[in-house]
Amino acid sequence: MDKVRTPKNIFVQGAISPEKIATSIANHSTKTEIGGHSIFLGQVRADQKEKGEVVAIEYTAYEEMALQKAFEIREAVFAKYPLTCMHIYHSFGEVKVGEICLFVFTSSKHRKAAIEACSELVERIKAELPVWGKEILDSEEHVWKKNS
Amino acid sequence: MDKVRTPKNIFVQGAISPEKIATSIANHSTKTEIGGHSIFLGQVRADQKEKGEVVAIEYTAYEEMALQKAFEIREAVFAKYPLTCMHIYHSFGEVKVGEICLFVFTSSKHRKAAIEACSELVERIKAELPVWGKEILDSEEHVWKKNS
Amino acid sequence: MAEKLIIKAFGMVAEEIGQSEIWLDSVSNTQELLAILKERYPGLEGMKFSLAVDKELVSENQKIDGAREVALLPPFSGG
Amino acid sequence: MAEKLIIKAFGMVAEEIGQSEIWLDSVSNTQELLAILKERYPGLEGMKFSLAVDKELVSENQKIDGAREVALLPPFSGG
Repeated sequence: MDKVRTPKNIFVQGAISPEKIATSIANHSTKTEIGGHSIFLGQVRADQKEKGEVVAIEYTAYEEMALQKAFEIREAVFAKYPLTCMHIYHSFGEVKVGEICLFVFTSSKHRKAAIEACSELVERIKAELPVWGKEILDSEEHVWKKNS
Repeated sequence: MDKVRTPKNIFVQGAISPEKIATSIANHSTKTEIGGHSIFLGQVRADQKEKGEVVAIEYTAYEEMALQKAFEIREAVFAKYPLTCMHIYHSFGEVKVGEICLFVFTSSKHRKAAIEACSELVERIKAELPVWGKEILDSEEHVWKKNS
Repeated sequence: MAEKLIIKAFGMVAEEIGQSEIWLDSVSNTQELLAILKERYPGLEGMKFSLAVDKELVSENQKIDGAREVALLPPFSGG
Repeated sequence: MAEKLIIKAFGMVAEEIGQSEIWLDSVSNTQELLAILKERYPGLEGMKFSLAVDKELVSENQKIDGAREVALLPPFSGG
């Protein structure tokens, strides 16, 4: 089952639909060694800023570097946890308030590895991927998103 | 926003479909204070047992006690973490290998609370709910599932 | 006339005793109940299960006066 | 003839300098590059950003000999 993995595209134009998530889950029903899936979804929040309320986030990225970095993170997390599967999708372009902008999905035989790996991936994606969110306000002003 | 919560049904007949999960996610798009969702899914594994391979799990429960206990767990986790939403669904009856038997879904403003609460809920559900899984083997024998 | 007590059995305990409900004449405490059950169903000896009196788990011997049901709960294996 | 170096700007840095790509004549190291950029775009002074030379983040002053691109990266805010 050893295969050489290469960088995959993680970027999705616009919001990530619940249907895409359902399809991704359904695709794992043939992997009968899986006992647990852990999923994290980032959703765009209607935060109140000084100059207005957030209505959307527009994502840009240094795409080549982001894909290379996502690949390194992926390899490191696969090496650390006994996972069956791992999927990462991040929005590119505009995502409206209430829509999904990040989808991280890990699967393993036992729940612990899936849960811990998913949580670690989310932290690393936020800290290490060269991606930027521009928060568009209802006043048509904007502010640059800051990660905490 | 304080409301009195009462025990809800958590049991779903048979497998939990990916479409149900998608609908549940989509239902949160109007809750624009949410920034992160954490989801755990339990999937029935084709484990190899002494007398054959698992083909399905048949779940039974002490239903009234399970719903009361689920309610207590729910209240305790809501009190401990700043969550916007929490949903728990557990299968009842037969779930085939590769299908989903547990769906735990937490949402909060910031990711940390959603992730920690989801993980805690899964542990408590497995340890404290009076639910039993009978693993049906391809030899038509069965073994009683043991949680680790 | 003393009220009858319903004993609910689940999972491998129900399988062992061949039924999921047993009606008993009033029993004074859980220790006495266990003795009655193990005499009637010797297969329960050595089987691991907990008791819940009116849906509350009990750890030590407990009075059953006035209780309506006692459940025999093998180790949980949900999820 | 020395090869040209491409400077790629992102997020609030691109916004500040008004473009996402700048071509420069060969520059010997990142310190020199920063000095050139800050002179040309004074708004960069006091702005927080990192540099990546050929997609590798650099923390200290580093030679740029032979590099093809340097990226100006404000704090990441994906997710």
